[in-house]
Amino acid sequence: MSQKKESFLSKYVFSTDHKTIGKQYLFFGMFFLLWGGLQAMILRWQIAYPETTIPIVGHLMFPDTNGALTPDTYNQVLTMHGTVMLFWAVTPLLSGAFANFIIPLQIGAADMAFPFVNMLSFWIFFLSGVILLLSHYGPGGSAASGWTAYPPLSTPVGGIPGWGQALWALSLVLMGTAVIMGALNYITTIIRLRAKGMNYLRMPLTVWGLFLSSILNAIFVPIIAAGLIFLLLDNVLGTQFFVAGPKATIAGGDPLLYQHVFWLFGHPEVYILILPVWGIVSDLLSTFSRKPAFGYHVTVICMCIVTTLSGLVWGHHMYVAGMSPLLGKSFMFLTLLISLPTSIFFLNWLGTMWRGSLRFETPMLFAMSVVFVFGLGGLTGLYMGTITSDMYLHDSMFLVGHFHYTLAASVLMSSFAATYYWFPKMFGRKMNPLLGKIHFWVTFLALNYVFFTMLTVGYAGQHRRLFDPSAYDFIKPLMGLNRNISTFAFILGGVQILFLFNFFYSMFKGEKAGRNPWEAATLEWTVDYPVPHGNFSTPPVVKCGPHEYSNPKVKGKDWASQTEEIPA
Amino acid sequence: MEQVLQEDKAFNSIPTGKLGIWIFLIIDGLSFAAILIAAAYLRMNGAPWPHPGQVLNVPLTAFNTFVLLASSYTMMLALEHVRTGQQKKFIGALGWTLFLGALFLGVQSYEYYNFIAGTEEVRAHLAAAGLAGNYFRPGTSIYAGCFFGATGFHGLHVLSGLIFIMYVLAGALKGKFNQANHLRVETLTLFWHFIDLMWMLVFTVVYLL
Amino acid sequence: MNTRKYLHVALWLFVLTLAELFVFPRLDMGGIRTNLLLLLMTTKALIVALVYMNLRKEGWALKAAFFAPIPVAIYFIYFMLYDAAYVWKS
Amino acid sequence: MSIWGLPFPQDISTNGHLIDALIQYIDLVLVIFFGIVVAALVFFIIRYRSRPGHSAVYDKGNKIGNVIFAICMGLLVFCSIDAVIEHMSFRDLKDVFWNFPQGKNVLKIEVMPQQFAWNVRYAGPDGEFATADDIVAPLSQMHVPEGVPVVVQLSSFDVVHSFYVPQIRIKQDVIPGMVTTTWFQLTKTGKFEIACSALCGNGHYKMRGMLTSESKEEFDKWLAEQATPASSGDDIWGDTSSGSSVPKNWGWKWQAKS
Ligand code: HEA
Ligand code: HEA
Ligand code: CUA
Ligand SMILES: [Cu+2]
Repeated sequence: MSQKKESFLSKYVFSTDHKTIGKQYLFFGMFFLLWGGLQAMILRWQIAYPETTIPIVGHLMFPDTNGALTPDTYNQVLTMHGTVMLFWAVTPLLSGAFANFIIPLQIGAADMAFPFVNMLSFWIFFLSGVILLLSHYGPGGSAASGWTAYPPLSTPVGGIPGWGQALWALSLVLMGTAVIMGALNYITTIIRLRAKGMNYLRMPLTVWGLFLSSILNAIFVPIIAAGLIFLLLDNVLGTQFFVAGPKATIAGGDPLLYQHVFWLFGHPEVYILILPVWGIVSDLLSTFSRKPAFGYHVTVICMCIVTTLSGLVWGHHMYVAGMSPLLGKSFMFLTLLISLPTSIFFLNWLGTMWRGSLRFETPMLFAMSVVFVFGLGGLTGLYMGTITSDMYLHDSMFLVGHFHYTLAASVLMSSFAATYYWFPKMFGRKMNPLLGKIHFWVTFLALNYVFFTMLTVGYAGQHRRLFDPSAYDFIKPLMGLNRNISTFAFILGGVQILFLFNFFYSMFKGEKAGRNPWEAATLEWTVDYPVPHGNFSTPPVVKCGPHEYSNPKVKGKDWASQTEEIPA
Repeated sequence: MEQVLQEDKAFNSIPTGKLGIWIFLIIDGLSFAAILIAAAYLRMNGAPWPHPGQVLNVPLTAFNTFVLLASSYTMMLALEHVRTGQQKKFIGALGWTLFLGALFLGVQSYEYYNFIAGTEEVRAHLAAAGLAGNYFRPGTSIYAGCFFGATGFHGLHVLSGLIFIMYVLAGALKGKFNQANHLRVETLTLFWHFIDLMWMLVFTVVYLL
Repeated sequence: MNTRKYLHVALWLFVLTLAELFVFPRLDMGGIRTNLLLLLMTTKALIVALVYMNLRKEGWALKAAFFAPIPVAIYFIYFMLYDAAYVWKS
Repeated sequence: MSIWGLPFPQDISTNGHLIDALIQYIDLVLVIFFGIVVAALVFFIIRYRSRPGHSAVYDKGNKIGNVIFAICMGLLVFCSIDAVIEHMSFRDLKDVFWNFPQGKNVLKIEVMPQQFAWNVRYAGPDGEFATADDIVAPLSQMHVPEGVPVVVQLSSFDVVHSFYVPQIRIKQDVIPGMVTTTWFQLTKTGKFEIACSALCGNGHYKMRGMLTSESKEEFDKWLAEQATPASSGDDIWGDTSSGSSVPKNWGWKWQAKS
């Protein structure tokens, strides 16, 4: 590596070092997580205390209406919460921050295959985020047709004025471009830049998860990009690809086409988010149980099967959109088929902990909680996957509960786990364990109350995206529970401030961590902080699998790094 | 750090740059596929769809197709010449490719102009096809939307291809590429052929079918 | 000599395009016309991919990655059209 | 009560119990399997916590026995959950939900939601829709007789809506440009809410309709009191693009198909 003197700009802003880019993504994602979280709080406030002034932020954000929400601002906040959380919070965290930071380190590469593209990818992502934020201030406010943006509501025919929807589509297309560039980089890097000895079946499961999720990104993001370009044309050039019915002025458009295209992407998208989670959790469980990941090969195969199946089941979001019987049945079959590989590797998670020696460090607590919440979230997927029960539960709060258990619980908890786990490698210090544990317990309990009760009210019939649920008589008895959800949601939101405090406090004042604070076996723990541009001073040669814990042949310690030879 | 790499049989140890562009092309191809499939779907779904020859200028575009095919050939020559170290011929072939690509884009813009401005000829065609209106713009019909969507997306690719050629040409004039070192040229070749390939799909689906 | 080969390929592509243009006005051929055009299109595309882009010399995994999306696309369009045929358009 | 803490809403249809039964079956297997998961977690936390004198067993779990066990568990999940619910669902769809009743005593209704109300239309004496003697109910009012199968065809005027009556356990999306169909038969009389469950704009949250279930006599009496649209000739809602409200003349020829 050339030791050119680097200016501030090229070192911290337009850096091509994957670790710096990873950190940039981390802060970017955290900012949007906060933003999305704040929006969740606003939504919950409105649901609990309809049309009253929102404390603290109300007057700042909604000055025209005395700090209260109105139906149109509610829809805007709702749309932005979904969009921001999925595409600007969780995506940059998982396929941005952790993918960038971890992949080259764990496979023993000096950097990404295309460092420049990597840098470009971040800044395009950044630009898209800025456009999205600015859309709040454009005429008519931000988009307001849900994160799914079903036309014709999301076209000029839908009656929502302003630029919001067009900017929404534009920023998503840009975000898609950035994600594609990232995926391209990760795939090439993993295929071509693995260190000697690191064959595919010695890669840590995190890398597997990120690899598969990048493949899904590469296949399905271009498709939604095409769909969104059409939606954009509908909004700005007056085409009507997705408009039909009496309001259409051009014959031949079809709203269902959009739904097909959206879900063809939308379903893989949720697996794009969960696959890295599965990998991270598998690795963490193994590390902190001091035991090899149970059934590594089977887990890999199951993840591959899920990846394949995920592209074939999009129709389960459209069961009640007038689907033909044959199609409905095939989608139902394929959807339920996914639970087979999922439950097999779920069992492997339990197998990893079985007869282990469990160390309850903060990352482990979060990882174990993912086992809990993903079990519940995945099993509630079965209610949605069956057509007849979906007739009742479609677009209900039960569905909202399902996907918050899988997304907001599983994905978020594992992002926390990953942050606590890799923090020492990123900043050279450990995060405070006591604050971490308090953060964990409050988050875990509040989160379960919030999302479980969403399932409850959904079961009792409440449907989603309601500005004021008490407009319906059959929801009035549920308003008490809705208020409780909100209370716990505020606790949940509040305790994240503790996390933020811990994060920034530990960055400067935390306990200094050594090279390998968790006694983990994968390659990133063989280099000292700060990891230089170029990562490894001598090219690593991999001699064993990623989870050599408690191997009786290794004497003196209960782990062996991947660069160590296991004695015969 | 000089990396010691794990060998990879499945991909023939392809250079990263080439693998990268291939993956990019596959991704890009999926976007094209999505647009074309959407157009096919809308058409079979009953959107009014005149027989292409009635509105679009097929002879002109056929000429354009030949132009693009020829440019693919000159691009291939450029790669061959740089491989055998014939700098002059290499630069010449690259120049030809640039010219042909620009010609293609020019003709395409001419056609766009006619449609959007609604010249006499276009009006006559529209009337003959039984379509209302004096011009042919994206918002005129689903058919027009699909036409502009598909060809516009392709046109953007040609434009970026031209920029890429100019970039490589500038390097070539400085003598950056030689027998041993021409991965950039190879990537460019792949990208340009891909544009040609996609045009074959767009031409058939939009103009001929 | 490689340049020779590429010239041949270019000529073939010209010929195939001419064939397409020849079939194009033959509306009387109906479904055959459509299929013929699609066939010619696929042939041309394959020639470009395999010869010009030199896919035939690449590793099997790349070939697989290139061709795998095609059945998926067919699956997709089949399902969508099946559904479209089912619903009643007003 | 249910495992989720609240019961279903009251069931007023002949078919709702099928859906309830399916959901309750999933509830049951969820309790069992999730119970196993939680029990295992708790057991592991206590039994295998790291402590002096305890160490992990080196077990990669890739012995053939482990693999077979995992696959068996997967199959067990598949057979006890997926196969069963799939079977139940297929059966109910084939026998009931996709098996639209036909014949003389079936009541046919056409519904065209708009932002943010429900337009309801009955065929009138001639039994044909899109004719001059159609009967149009007051905005957002739907009356149906108890004990009579009702087939509803829906098509939207503007954006996607969704027809939802919690007490019947049915949701059916309503999409502009195409017609979707659903059916039910009520067992109780009373007034129930029709909800719109697909986001359709600012008024989505109060896009309420009223479903009145009454005896056949009362229903006939009510129907006779309703006005017919003053229409003549072609009644298909074709050329309404510029208008923002639904014209009096809407409706389509009944789709006999499904
Ligand atoms: C990361 C996110 C994520 C994940 C992983 C999943 C996983 C699954 N989802 Fe979910 N889903 C969403 C996010 C996710 N979903 C979102 C965001 C939506 C809504 C979008 C919107 O409309 O806004 C949605 C909507 C949604 C629908 C549409 C509902 C509707 O609109 O009406 C359906 C329908 O089939 C569905 C099904 C499933 C299924 C079957 C799984 C399966 O993959 C689950 C498989 C898992 C298991 C089966 C559990 C594991 C097994 C066990 C715990 C048992 C093992 C025990 C032992 C072996 C002892 N989901
Ligand atoms: C990864 C995705 C993700 C995540 C993490 C979340 C997190 C949360 N979501 Fe979200 N949600 C979605 C994805 C997500 N959601 C999607 C896709 C939709 C559908 C949108 C649509 O219908 O189109 C949705 C919809 C949705 C609704 C439905 C609204 C409706 O249908 O009417 C609700 C209602 O309660 C809700 C609540 C919450 C809460 C309380 C959290 C909590 O977990 C949030 C916890 C907070 C943080 C993690 C950040 C920390 C915040 C702070 C530090 C600020 C503190 C400020 C104060 C306390 C004032 N969400
Ligand atoms: Cu109509 Cu929601
Ligand atoms: Cu899904």
